[in-house]
Amino acid sequence: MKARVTVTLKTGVLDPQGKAIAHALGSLGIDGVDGVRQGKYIEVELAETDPERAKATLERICKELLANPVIENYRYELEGA
Amino acid sequence: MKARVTVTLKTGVLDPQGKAIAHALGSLGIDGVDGVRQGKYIEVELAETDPERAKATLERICKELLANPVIENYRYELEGA
Amino acid sequence: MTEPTTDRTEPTITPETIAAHGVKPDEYEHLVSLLGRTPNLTELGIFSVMWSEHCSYKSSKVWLKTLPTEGPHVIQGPGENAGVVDLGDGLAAIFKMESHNHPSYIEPYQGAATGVGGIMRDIFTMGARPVANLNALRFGSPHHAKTRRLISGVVSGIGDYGNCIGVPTVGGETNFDPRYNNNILVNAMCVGLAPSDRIFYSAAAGSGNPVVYVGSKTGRDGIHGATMASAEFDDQSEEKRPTVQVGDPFTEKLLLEACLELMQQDTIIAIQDMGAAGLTSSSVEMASKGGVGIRLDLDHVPQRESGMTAYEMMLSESQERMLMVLRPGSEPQAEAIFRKWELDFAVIGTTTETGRLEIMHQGALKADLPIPALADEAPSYERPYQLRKPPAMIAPDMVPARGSIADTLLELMGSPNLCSRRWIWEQYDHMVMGDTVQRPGGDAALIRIHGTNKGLASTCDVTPRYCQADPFEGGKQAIAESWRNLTAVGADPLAVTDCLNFGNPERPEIMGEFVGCIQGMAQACHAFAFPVVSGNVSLYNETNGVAIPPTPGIGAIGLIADLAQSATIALKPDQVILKLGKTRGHLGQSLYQELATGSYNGAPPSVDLEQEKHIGDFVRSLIRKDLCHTVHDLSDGGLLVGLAEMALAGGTGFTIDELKTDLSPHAYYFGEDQGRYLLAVSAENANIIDECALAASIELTEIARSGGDAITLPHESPLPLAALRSAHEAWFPGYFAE
Amino acid sequence: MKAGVVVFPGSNCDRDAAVTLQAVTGHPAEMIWHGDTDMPDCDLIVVPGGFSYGDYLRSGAMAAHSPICRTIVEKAKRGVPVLGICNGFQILTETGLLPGILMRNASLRFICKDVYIRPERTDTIFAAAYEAGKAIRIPIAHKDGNYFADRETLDRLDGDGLVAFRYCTEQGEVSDAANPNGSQRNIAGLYSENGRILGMMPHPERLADAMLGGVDGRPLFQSLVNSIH
Ligand SMILES: Nc1ncnc2c1ncn2[C@@H]1O[C@H](COP(=O)(O)OP(=O)(O)O)[C@@H](O)[C@H]1O
Ligand SMILES: [Mg+2]
Repeated sequence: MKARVTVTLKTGVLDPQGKAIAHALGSLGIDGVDGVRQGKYIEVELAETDPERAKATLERICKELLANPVIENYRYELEGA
Repeated sequence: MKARVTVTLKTGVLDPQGKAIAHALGSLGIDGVDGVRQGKYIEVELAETDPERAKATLERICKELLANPVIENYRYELEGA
Repeated sequence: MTEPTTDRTEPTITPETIAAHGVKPDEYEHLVSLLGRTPNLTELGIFSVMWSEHCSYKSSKVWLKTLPTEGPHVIQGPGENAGVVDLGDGLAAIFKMESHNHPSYIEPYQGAATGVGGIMRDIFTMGARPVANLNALRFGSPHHAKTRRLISGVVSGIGDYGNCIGVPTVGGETNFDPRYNNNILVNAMCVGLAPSDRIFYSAAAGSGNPVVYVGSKTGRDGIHGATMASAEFDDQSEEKRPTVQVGDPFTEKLLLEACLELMQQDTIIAIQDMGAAGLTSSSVEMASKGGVGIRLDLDHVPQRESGMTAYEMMLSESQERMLMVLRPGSEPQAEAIFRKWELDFAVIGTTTETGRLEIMHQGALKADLPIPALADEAPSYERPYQLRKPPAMIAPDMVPARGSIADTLLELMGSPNLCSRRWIWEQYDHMVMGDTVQRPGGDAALIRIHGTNKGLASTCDVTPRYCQADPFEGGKQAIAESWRNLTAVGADPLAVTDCLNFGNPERPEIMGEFVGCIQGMAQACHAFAFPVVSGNVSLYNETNGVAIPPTPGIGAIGLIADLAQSATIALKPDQVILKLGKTRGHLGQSLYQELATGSYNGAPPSVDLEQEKHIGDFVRSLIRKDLCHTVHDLSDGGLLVGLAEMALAGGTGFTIDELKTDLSPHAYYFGEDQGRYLLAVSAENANIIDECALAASIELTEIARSGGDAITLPHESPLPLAALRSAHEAWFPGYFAE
Repeated sequence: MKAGVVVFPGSNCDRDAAVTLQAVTGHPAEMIWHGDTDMPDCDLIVVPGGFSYGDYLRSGAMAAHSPICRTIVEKAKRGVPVLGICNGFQILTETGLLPGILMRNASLRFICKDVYIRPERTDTIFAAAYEAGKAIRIPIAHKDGNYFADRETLDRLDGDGLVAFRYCTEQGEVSDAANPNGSQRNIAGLYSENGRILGMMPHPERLADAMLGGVDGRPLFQSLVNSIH
């Protein structure tokens, strides 16, 4: 099963990357952008076919590695689940 | 309007980050991961309320700044569009 | 016509396929006659890369041969992965410079990063631990729409790769010129150190020896767009395959450590990194140099993607890979090392007695080619060339004076071509490895040879606008400036690597630029006994018929026997500033001329090689005798710019009481006459040096005294160093804040 | 004092650390391979700078999950002094031995230059040889040195005196202008609660040799030698 994980910064955590993108948009002459936040997107291909077990694995993966709970949240979706 | 942009490496392009994540999962004792690909996830808050015009702006943002079409693909969704 | 004996199931070759591979019709005919039959597509692909300009040097070979390449300390000249020179005490320096221009224009971050990765592999493939990286960068006009993104991408690509590996990036050069708008240049240089009795070469030997693949897996990276034109190869994929590779510095770091660990043992017969044209050029070069054949079974190649064809595997430019020929029986111990570093290791073939390259894939013979036809018998051209008539000299007074000298200095020091490069080199870890004695900002970078008190100096130089005006003088000047920069820190210049960037060699005027530069370089190298031991040629740097200025980038290294006897550019208080060498006020092609008139005109300054050597040797002898530890050579911007750079580096101002010259002030201050140095010394040493100079018939003038926190010139209000510093430091940060 | 330097795939200041340790302690440091779970007995564990596992995903994240880190955490909990420099600091936060996280520099760029930091305490095994309140000059070289923790944590760090170093001016003044990477409260280094673990972004091992332009990093190692023997 394929899982799509999105890791985003918690609200309140400063996002220098997002800020830089917003700034660069300004110098590209693109106006009307009120805010930009950057996160990570990770696709994980799991051998598991059972959605429940796949979810359990994903939780572990996200908690232990993909997201740092000090600053980040995560969410994921399982393809076809 | 809020837009969610995902930038991914084109198929076939080496993804050192994904490779390293997959490797780390192995040493975490998480088996059954067949592959990992990492991309970027960007939320853009647009002042624009017209979906068509918002789309046009997003296309520009993606093409000119967020993704390098030589190695990356992008896709986006507009909230409420 | 005989049919191929190899796999016939491959697509047929049409004139279009041939053209798409960049093989000219007469080259194809030649190929067929060498083979005695037509090639199949895989074979054509292999030929096309081996006979490409990049691998075969077909336009430049005849001229490169005219460069001096020998010297008593040269262990290995051109022809190997990198040049090797003896440093004494059982150590050798291995170094080379290479271009990654086109990829860096298309994808600045990855293009530049993989350029750094590639040049480092050239160095450690020979057994050296890389100890210093340098980079020479040419960008278009700062006003060009693309320039900002190109610079930031290139600089972070170079930084991230070198920083991650942990090799300090200690120097380089950066220029702007609108003629690079559509063809930026990214030239990367790497210097490594190896025990002089444990250098590894690429010549394979013997028959039946295992051919081993290590490093990253092979993917469809960088298989050239044009070569993918044949529809048969394009059907499964809707995306056009990217021609730019992604670098993986972490894997390169592992590869570096694993290779150096294996090199402690006696198991490697030959080793060659997979650079451009990956498996093809590495296997052909090893076989060709050793006069043996190679048989590869591609089924054993570690692959990142499924369904790769022989064609794709042979042409893939995936990074961070190496090919080795090992002593039979040593595979298990070698494999253990690569496994320890978590890298792929596979025996993919053997050496043979056939003298042929035989490629097996899925049970079929996909290619069967005579090695000499791919290498030694590749085309070589004596392209027609037209030498440029050098422009006339411009008398100093033909260039207008422009008001206040101090204001002009301020403007020059804050201009893109002379401002501080701190914004760049602070993005490079220039201290890792714990031996950086002189950080960026001086004349040459200086590192300590680990565990000793010896120093290794390195520099990158060329002044493209001089080469454009007069290729011969420009070529000479590039060598002279690198020699001068090494001298200025107190080093004995040892040897040169080059990276020759030019336009389309099929145009006689471009070929003329190439020939002119080479002739100038050769003459200067002879004069200094300064051999060229490695290098790289990058041609076709042009867009819509507009070529870059001729840019023969020179990288050079030198040795300091005792680091106590070295010099920096930093001015200290209460010193007497001496100028060595003749000032004629040469303003043709100068930065001042451009500022004053808006263009570069006339002849560039010429280098009197005999004088240059004489003065340089003299400066070095003073440093050796502890008479002088503050030295700066004069180049871009001339005398006053040189003085200002010393003042900023040392945080100490200076005063010029009167001009000891008949020249008009602007010519005196900003002329770019060659062969000059500034020395700052105690009053006592100034007297000694004065006598020595007299004895050596060297023109020496006491021009200024250091001290205070301003630059004080006759008839000018003092220019505070703080104002100068902010102008000098502001340009890059300001440009990127916009 | 016997020091061990941990070598991860991608560490690159391991040799620099070993050279300085040898120069100060007079004994060669033990190099500890990440794949080995049992570690020789050391009086000090140094987690050096570099790019463990390429710093892919997040700096230090992958290394923190390697087997050797379990051993480091165990030893640290038993009171063995641990010094994490640069990537080592990032790894220590990822293992949870130190709170917070090192985010991308505010400028988004890698920064290699000398900065000034102020030892906030000199009554520790790491800083005893420094002069209280006096700024030291020290190199930084990182892309992810922007210290972040939530306000509660920051207040606790301040309250418990766990901030080891803050970025400051040459005169020792802590200010925004002296903050090279956006770190909260100018934090450049942190102690664990028991004061036996120090994580810091600047590189003391890089400025411990006069030939390289300064020796302000040396007292840190001298302090350790003095207190550990
Ligand atoms: N791209 C770069 N990377 C690193 N250092 C650079 C780069 N460009 C310039 N520098 C450094 O800036 C200083 C000034 O460069 P340059 O003006 O070209 O020196 P010179 O005229 O003495 O050859 C040198 O120390 C050089 O190494
Ligand atoms: Mg110079």
